[in-house]
Amino acid sequence: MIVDYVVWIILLPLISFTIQIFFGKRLPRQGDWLPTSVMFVDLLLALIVAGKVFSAYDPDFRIARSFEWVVLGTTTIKFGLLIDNLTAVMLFIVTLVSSLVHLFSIGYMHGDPRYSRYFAYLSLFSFSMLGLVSVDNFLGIYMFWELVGVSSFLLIGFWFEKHSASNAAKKAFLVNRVGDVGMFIGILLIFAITHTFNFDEVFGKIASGEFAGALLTAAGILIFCGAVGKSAQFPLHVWLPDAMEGPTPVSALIHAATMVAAGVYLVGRTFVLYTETALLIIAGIGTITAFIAATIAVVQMDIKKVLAYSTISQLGYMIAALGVGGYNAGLFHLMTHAFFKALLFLGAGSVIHAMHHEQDMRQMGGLRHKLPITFVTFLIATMAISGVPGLSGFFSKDAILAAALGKAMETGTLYHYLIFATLIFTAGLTAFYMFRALFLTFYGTPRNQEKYDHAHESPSTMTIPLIALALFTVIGGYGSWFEELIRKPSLAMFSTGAAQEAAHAAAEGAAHGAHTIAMVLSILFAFAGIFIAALYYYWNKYSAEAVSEKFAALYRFLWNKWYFDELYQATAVRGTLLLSRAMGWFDLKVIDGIVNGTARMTTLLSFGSGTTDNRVVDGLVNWVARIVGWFGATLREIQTGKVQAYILMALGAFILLYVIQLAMV
Amino acid sequence: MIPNILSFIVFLPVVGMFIVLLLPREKKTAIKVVSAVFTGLQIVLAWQIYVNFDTNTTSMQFVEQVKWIESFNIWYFVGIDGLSVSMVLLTALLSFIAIIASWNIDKAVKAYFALFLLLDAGMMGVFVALDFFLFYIFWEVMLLPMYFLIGIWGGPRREYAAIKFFLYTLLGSVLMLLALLVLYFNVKDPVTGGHTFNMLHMMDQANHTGILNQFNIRLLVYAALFIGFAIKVPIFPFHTWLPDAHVEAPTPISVILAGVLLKMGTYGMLRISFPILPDAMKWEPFLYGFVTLAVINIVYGSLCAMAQSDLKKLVAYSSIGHMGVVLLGMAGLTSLGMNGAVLQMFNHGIVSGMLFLLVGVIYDRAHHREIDGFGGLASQMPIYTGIASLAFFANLGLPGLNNFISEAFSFLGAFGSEAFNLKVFTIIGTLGIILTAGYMLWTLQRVFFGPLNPKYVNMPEVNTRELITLVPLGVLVIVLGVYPNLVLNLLEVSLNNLVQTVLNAPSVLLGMQ
Amino acid sequence: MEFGHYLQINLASLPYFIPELILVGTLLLLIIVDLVLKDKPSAGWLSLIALSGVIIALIAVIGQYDLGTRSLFNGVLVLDHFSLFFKVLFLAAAALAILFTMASIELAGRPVGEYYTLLITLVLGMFLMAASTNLIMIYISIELVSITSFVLAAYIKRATRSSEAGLKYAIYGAFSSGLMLYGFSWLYGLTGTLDLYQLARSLSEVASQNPLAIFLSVLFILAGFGYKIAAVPFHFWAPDVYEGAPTPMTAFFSVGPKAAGFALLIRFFVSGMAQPSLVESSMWQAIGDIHWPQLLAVISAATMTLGNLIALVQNNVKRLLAYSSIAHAGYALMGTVVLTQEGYFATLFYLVAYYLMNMGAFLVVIVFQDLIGSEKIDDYRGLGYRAPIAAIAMGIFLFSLTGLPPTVGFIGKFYLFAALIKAGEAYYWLAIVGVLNSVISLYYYVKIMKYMFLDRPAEEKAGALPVTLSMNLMLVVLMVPIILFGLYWAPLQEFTRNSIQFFTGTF
Amino acid sequence: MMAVGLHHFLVLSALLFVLGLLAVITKKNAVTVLMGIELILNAANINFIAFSRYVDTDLDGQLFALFVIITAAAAAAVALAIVLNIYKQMRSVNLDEADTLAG
Repeated sequence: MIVDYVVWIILLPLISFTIQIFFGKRLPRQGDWLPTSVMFVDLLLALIVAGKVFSAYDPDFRIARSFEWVVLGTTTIKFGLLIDNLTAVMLFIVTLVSSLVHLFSIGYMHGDPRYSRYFAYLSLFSFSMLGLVSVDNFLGIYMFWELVGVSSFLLIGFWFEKHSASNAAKKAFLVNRVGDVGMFIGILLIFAITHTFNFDEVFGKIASGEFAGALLTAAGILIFCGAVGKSAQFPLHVWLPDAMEGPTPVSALIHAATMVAAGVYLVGRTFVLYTETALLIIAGIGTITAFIAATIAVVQMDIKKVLAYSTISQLGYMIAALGVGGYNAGLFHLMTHAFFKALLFLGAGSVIHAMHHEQDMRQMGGLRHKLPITFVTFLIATMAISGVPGLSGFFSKDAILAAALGKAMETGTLYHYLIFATLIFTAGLTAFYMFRALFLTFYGTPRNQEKYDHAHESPSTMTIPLIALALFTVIGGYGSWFEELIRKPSLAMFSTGAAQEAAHAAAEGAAHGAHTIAMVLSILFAFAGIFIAALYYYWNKYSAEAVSEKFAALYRFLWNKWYFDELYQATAVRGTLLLSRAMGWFDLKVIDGIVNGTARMTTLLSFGSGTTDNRVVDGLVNWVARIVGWFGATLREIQTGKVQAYILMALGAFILLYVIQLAMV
Repeated sequence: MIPNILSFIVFLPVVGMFIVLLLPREKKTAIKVVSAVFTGLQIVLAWQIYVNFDTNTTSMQFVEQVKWIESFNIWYFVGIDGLSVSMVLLTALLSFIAIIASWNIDKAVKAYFALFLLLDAGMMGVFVALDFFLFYIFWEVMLLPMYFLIGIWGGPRREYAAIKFFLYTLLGSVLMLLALLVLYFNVKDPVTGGHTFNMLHMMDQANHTGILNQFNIRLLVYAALFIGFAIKVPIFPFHTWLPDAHVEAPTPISVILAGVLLKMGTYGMLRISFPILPDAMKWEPFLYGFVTLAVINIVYGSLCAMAQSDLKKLVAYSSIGHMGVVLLGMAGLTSLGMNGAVLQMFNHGIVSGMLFLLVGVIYDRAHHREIDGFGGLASQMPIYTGIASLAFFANLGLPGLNNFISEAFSFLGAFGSEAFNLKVFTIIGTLGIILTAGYMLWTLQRVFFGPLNPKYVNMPEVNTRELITLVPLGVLVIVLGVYPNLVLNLLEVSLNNLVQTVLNAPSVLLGMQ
Repeated sequence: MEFGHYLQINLASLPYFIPELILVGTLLLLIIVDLVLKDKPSAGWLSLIALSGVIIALIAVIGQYDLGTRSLFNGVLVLDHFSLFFKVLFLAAAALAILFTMASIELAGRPVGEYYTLLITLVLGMFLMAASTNLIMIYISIELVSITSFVLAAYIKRATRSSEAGLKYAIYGAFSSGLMLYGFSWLYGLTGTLDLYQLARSLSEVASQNPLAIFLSVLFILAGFGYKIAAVPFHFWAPDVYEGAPTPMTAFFSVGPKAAGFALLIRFFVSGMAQPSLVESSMWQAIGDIHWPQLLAVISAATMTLGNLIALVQNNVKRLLAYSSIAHAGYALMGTVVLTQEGYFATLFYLVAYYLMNMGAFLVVIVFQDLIGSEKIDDYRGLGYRAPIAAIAMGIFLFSLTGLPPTVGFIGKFYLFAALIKAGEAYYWLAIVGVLNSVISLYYYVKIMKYMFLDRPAEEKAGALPVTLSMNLMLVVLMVPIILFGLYWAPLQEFTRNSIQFFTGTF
Repeated sequence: MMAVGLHHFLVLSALLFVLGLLAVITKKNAVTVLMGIELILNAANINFIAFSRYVDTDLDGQLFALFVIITAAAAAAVALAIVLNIYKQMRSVNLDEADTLAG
């Protein structure tokens, strides 16, 4: 029953994609209503599913259903759905944000030449994302994983006429592929050991101890590689800022709320896979990401870039949370972040729309009068992300910090304290740069009067989603249902023996003790951040320019995003291209050269002279053919036409044959 | 069910060839129609075979066996199992599509189609022959038409490419001839006690006599066969004929080359080398050498592809990479890997065929294939771009499209091999996944994205004939991506049997070295 | 023994000598008719007489198949299936040579009476070569063939290249037979006999004492045989003579005397220098410590390699085919080194295949020579479009020469390699040399194809060439069996297998 | 006085053979070369007759020698005819000049 609903939730967007891609242009209004309404139906279905799942109010609620997809000899590959509380939440988040983005896009994308295609791609994405959160096995998640990647590729490069857009699309896909290959190798490893892809079966093998030790750690880290790519974690985070080349609603949906969170979901879904060592690495990566991205966000001038780096930073929080064992906190933050970050992006979209596709905050200012709804909702979201108490972001971020502190207190290692310290400092940074963006955009005096004059509030298709999301941003953090229902999976759940209840309680309990300290510190840092932002950008007490000039080196370093792109360009990209060119050259000149020839034998003979080095290397491969030809030409020379020479040579050969015979005897 | 269906499917094109030869040279359309009809009939027969194929047996089906040359015990012996049936279907499909794609051939039409039909017969014959001698005849018969098809109707450097192809492949096949003779003289026919070319008898290790019981001889024979097949696959460093041949060949011939001919190398290994000389195949220096070459194929082929500026050459090198995956899948001797490898052979046939057709479409319009010479075609030719993207994404292994599943199975099979430790090789091989994505997307971007090149503002969209060739392949790309069982069901039983046979073959001979 | 007894034996042998007598009759008739019809246009009649003589002889030869194996004329000649096989081959080659001559314009307008007389004499000499079992007879038959060949090569008196070919042929030939003769004299001295069978018996006694001396005489003798089959290092005359001689004669030289040389070589070594193997009935082994099979193997490898390598760089089709024919002698030699029934069978089979395809290839050269007046490979450009039937026929001949299925040339090579492989690992190297040579040869054969089909004719000479019906007919007649035997060669195989029955008895 | 034995004949024949060989290789005049070949043939003839006298009991060797003399005459006749023909065309019997066919 629930399964059937989920099947339809997944399939409906696929159907609408198929119709839209082939017939979209011929449908009335280019078919925008079809994917949009399908998404709202999906939202409804997701709500029903959530209702049914949550009404059981069982943390261990689990429906798994699969069929045999491929049977090859002793290998059976099953494919199926796994629905538990986490899936229900994810389905809800995805359908909610997706449907609102669809609605928003009707206004935002109005008049685009490829309007119908846009909606088709959105549907494809929705299908993939919904599939991703529902499948029950590694291979399946990998497949949907790639599919969301390709929809992201298509949408980032939607305005492919712009070089920057198509570059960004390519970059996104390729950087993701790097992570995905790691994940793929992880899957290979898991399958080689457990002979199954199914989550529960794999976890069962872990629980029974069949799959353990270094290999398990390796598998965990490799699978995590996928998350590093998709959730834009250090060092693969570079694609996400560029991905802002896509239409802003897409950024909201894919590159803020849902797809990028897939990595977090993946880690959550496969949490049992990670050994303590693996978790240490995960926590470290998450923390580093959170910090680096926040520092970069501080100096960005493009409103979407600020949001992009903020997204990376927040994703780092989630990953770090999972790494320190704050399972519940990380996923909770995933949900709240989806609401407020989607809201921020859509708000930014509304601003950009109003400013005629101006994204530079230096051209904005004072927009709160022109865009009241956008302003208010944006403010709410900014407060949420900054951790202002009472809003959803506060609760989830607080939980993460508490988990980190709890872990640090539990283990007592410097490493974990460092993580906590970094995270709490980053929280302050977050508040600072978000309010900086808010002040720059909506306060002060208009810095570009002409654009300001033309700006006006967006149509209702765009403001309604803003309001809806703002609502969720406010209320999303209340109630303890999330904490109770999304519980850290324990190995006990998957062991075939009697379930050992409440094994997971210990870690969560430790977090509780740290809660108060974390909360106080978090509020302190948040307000400090807001206050400093206000000093610089609201009250204009100090000049940001002055500071940036004073710390020019640091500023440049941050402005250039820690030079990651340059580093990769110089190493990985340049290196691969060089290698490929070298190989291509090698293939053409050396390997191929043995077989055929252009240069003459003389080149071979003058090898020592060095003057013809190039041509010699050029012909390395051509030698076989050339030598054969050379022999032919040389042997031909002995056919002088003089019959006595023939006789002499025959006699010579004759004697040679006899000498050979003598030698043989 | 048509009796002697395999003979029909092999010799139907020959009949077609004679009809074409009898038609007057000026009746170009009639010649084309006849060719299309005969290859179309071949598809009908292939469909019959598909429908009537028993997927539950490991034995050969549709067998026909007629004595041919008594004294040398040569038989006209044909039959198919799961391995060959997939190739037969692929050949029938691609032949028909290639004929349609040949519609705009205007030079020496009669000769072109006659040669093409002969080539078709040769290809079919290779996949159904169960007598090694017969196999060899068909194998060689393909060379000749291929030489002319590239050499007469090809691009500017066609003569060079054609002779290169010819010499290379002949070199491989003469070595195979020697191996074949060694086998013949050292395998006894269980019925008569004489020598035999019967592949099925050869596969039964109990029939091996004489020097074939010496391990070094077995290695020698295996090596000779390997080179013969490796050139066809092609495996590094025997691959250099391929870029030239592909680039110079006319579009339909490139389709056939990449789609069918390359598969013959791996088919030969699976049909002949592996089951007949399993212990040589499993001999570690050979096996690890084999896998090393497979990985080199993947990485090297992909890197070379990335370096190309000619679109067709890029696709050609991409084939080298993808065939590397097939080899990797085969090497692990797992049913997953083996099925993945053969499915990959089938899938690669479809995708590479599609890619070559796509290259042909713009080449026909722009008369060049420089990747950087296009740009922004997406806004001018949306349908073409859509189909091209489908093919490109299939080629880079996007889930939901056919190549993904076969590549994944190949990697899984190799990685999970229990007979050998191929983990490191597989991991290096997965680099190919990134590289392929790299060059495919880069190409996609350079050809289709960005502002439209003003030279091509009037570039016409794909026409109906081109769609007829592209759409069936595109549909298969999606259908097999979602439901690979359509092909896997055919393969499975036979291939599992093959894996078991090779795995369980005694390795006692290893000691005799 | 008295004279009468010998006469009796000789007279009794005559009924078994009918084909030879028919040839003698034909050549006498030719001389007479030539004299009678002097100064009248007589070419047609003479050709007809020569052709009918050959055909009648052929019928007579075929009739001899039932006569069984016997020794003739006091043991200087034998009648066995082995010799009959070659006689059929010679007559078939001669018939084609006559037809080629009739169709070609190269020899048109010249007195053909002597020409045919010489040709028939040549055939007679080859008959004797194939049947000799005595060193004297071997020498005489070789000389008979050689001397007539010299004249035929130099037949076009006014053409320098024809005369030059004749001169070189004569000097090289006389020199080679001198060496051979010197070898014969030593062999005679070492064994005290001139009869091949007694030679074998005697050799088994003296071989161990004087292996090097015997080997030296074998080498000398090989100079004579090698010169006939144009094997390296005794091949030097061949390209020049082949190129210089009238093309129909070149076609004939490259097949007829070469086959005769093989007949002689096989009979000499099998009957005179080998004995049946004790291990297996279908095998022989070399007598004593004389490594002549190894020697033949080296010569075989060298011959095909050198022939192919030089052919690679030729631009004259006739000369190219000359080198190719050297290479083919090397292939055919492969069958003789393993000393097995299969080996000799393969050589014989290959000679038949070679006869068909080489004659065919030369016929095309004749056709084009007549029509475009050139043998240069450059001038073959686009001929595939100007004379499609001839060009396609050429294609088939050349592919058959390369050894690609489905042609009889492939089957021939297949049997050769099969013989080597069956004989064991010791000969694998030769098989590998052989297959690599096939690959090399492909290059130059295909080069001709390339010029004919891949290149377009130059604008000014794009018109269709008027190939005569008779030429086309002959091409088809040669082309069809090449394909047919390539697909179903069982009859040819039976015929050949039946011919490996040597006269092995003594008298 | 030393008795004349087989080996004397053999040495004589070997000398003749070598002389013939040298003539064939070094002389430029076609006629001289043909004469060299005759020397080789006669070297063989001496062998035959000597062996016939000292080794074999019957006359086979002498018979052979007779045949050789006859065929050698024929061969020489034909060769000289060709030389004559060449002389007519080239006004020379120098073998080195007859090299248009080469390569």
